[in-house]
Amino acid sequence: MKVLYFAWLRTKIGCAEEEIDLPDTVKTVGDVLDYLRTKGEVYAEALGEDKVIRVALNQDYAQMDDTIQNGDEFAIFPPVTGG
Amino acid sequence: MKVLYFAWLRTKIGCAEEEIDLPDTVKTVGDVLDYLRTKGEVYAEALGEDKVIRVALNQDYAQMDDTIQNGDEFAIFPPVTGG
Amino acid sequence: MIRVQKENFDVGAEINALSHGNTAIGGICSFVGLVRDFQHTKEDNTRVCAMTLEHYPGMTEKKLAEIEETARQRWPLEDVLIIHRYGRMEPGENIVLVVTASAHRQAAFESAQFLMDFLKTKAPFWKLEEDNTGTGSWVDARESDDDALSKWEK
Amino acid sequence: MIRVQKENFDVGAEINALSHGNTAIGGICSFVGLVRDFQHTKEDNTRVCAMTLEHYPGMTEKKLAEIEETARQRWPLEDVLIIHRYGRMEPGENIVLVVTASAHRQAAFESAQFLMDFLKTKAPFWKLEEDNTGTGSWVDARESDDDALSKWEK
Repeated sequence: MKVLYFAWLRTKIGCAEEEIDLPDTVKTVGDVLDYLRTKGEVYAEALGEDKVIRVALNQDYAQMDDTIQNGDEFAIFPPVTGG
Repeated sequence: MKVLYFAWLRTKIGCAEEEIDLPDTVKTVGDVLDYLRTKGEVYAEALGEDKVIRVALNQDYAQMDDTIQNGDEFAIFPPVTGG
Repeated sequence: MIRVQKENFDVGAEINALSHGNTAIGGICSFVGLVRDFQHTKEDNTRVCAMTLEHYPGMTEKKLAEIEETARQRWPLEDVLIIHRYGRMEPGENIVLVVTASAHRQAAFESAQFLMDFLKTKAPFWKLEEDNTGTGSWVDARESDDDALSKWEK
Repeated sequence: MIRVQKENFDVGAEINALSHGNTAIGGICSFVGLVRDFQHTKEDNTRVCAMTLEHYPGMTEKKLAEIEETARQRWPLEDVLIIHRYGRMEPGENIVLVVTASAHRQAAFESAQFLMDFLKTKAPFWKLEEDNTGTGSWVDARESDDDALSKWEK
């Protein structure tokens, strides 16, 4: 699945976009975050429970229990600060 | 005293401005209106109790019991409709 | 700054001029009121094709200046502009412009709305509508304008 | 209409273009957000001298279009324009513009404020402030922006 990072999540993780192979057990948005946290210390910290992050699935805001599908675009970013 | 009329009060009374000699008994804004009502049927009708009018004394909104003085500018007009 | 004038004004040019060079400004709110085409609004099938705004020279300037001062006391404003026209205007023409500039967006929005609500109920202007038969009729004040004003009285 | 662009825009020209020729419009409200000069706001005496707005291409356009659509359903609007820039900007530069045109002034004011409140909390933009030592820092979201949004949820 394609995973995008923005703002400090992008700078912290060190890339704007990566392709992640997910195990079959990963079924929801929350599962994806849990899986990413196992990918190393940088991921564990950037996606830590103390961090306020937002997730968009196919360019719409997503909830933790939303189901993911093959080919989805998954984006992780901090609360927005535009305007 | 100089009395100014605006909008439909001007067209009804037929002039924009006139000099009115007031008797000494006229002391308040309300007294002025009462006196003007005695000046003829056109005045009595234009300033009738059924009409919603506003008064400005020296270019500030005035109340019925405000005291008038020699040389005041007295204006009568309907509720405003600008903007 | 306030201006009472017969001539039209260029909304864009006024806004651009106001903001220019002041980097303390974080937001600029503007409102322009225009003469609407009143077609179909009258029961007798006549059509309003122009309006004439009468005003009370002297008192108009005094009231607009007071309204500006009240807004400046109530909100932290970097700049304020009020332009109100008088005279004859046709549909599509500008009548009034308010522009407020502040460090904060909420202050800019609220003060612009406040200025318009006060203008509508306190500035001595009166609209005479002219229909296509040449008949003029004075526009009545609207209760909704008084209601809009009352929300600022707290 | 929405536009997401790197280039600056001319507030005045945009407003003038939007109103042109539609005599059903009685009022036009606009808000422009600008980069403020943040001098003295940081404790370490550094000074913010520019900012870079990152965004999520695709999602940005999608969200702005949704926000426009929501406003059009909620208020009787003749026209809506949203322009949001991304990239590097210096103090005094325009960041965002919303313009709403309606027959009624209340609708124009409220919808413009609604659009700005939604933009601030839902459009995927992120500000990176750059100070005079060359250090960049990501701006935190403000609770007051969420509060501003909540008033529309009724």
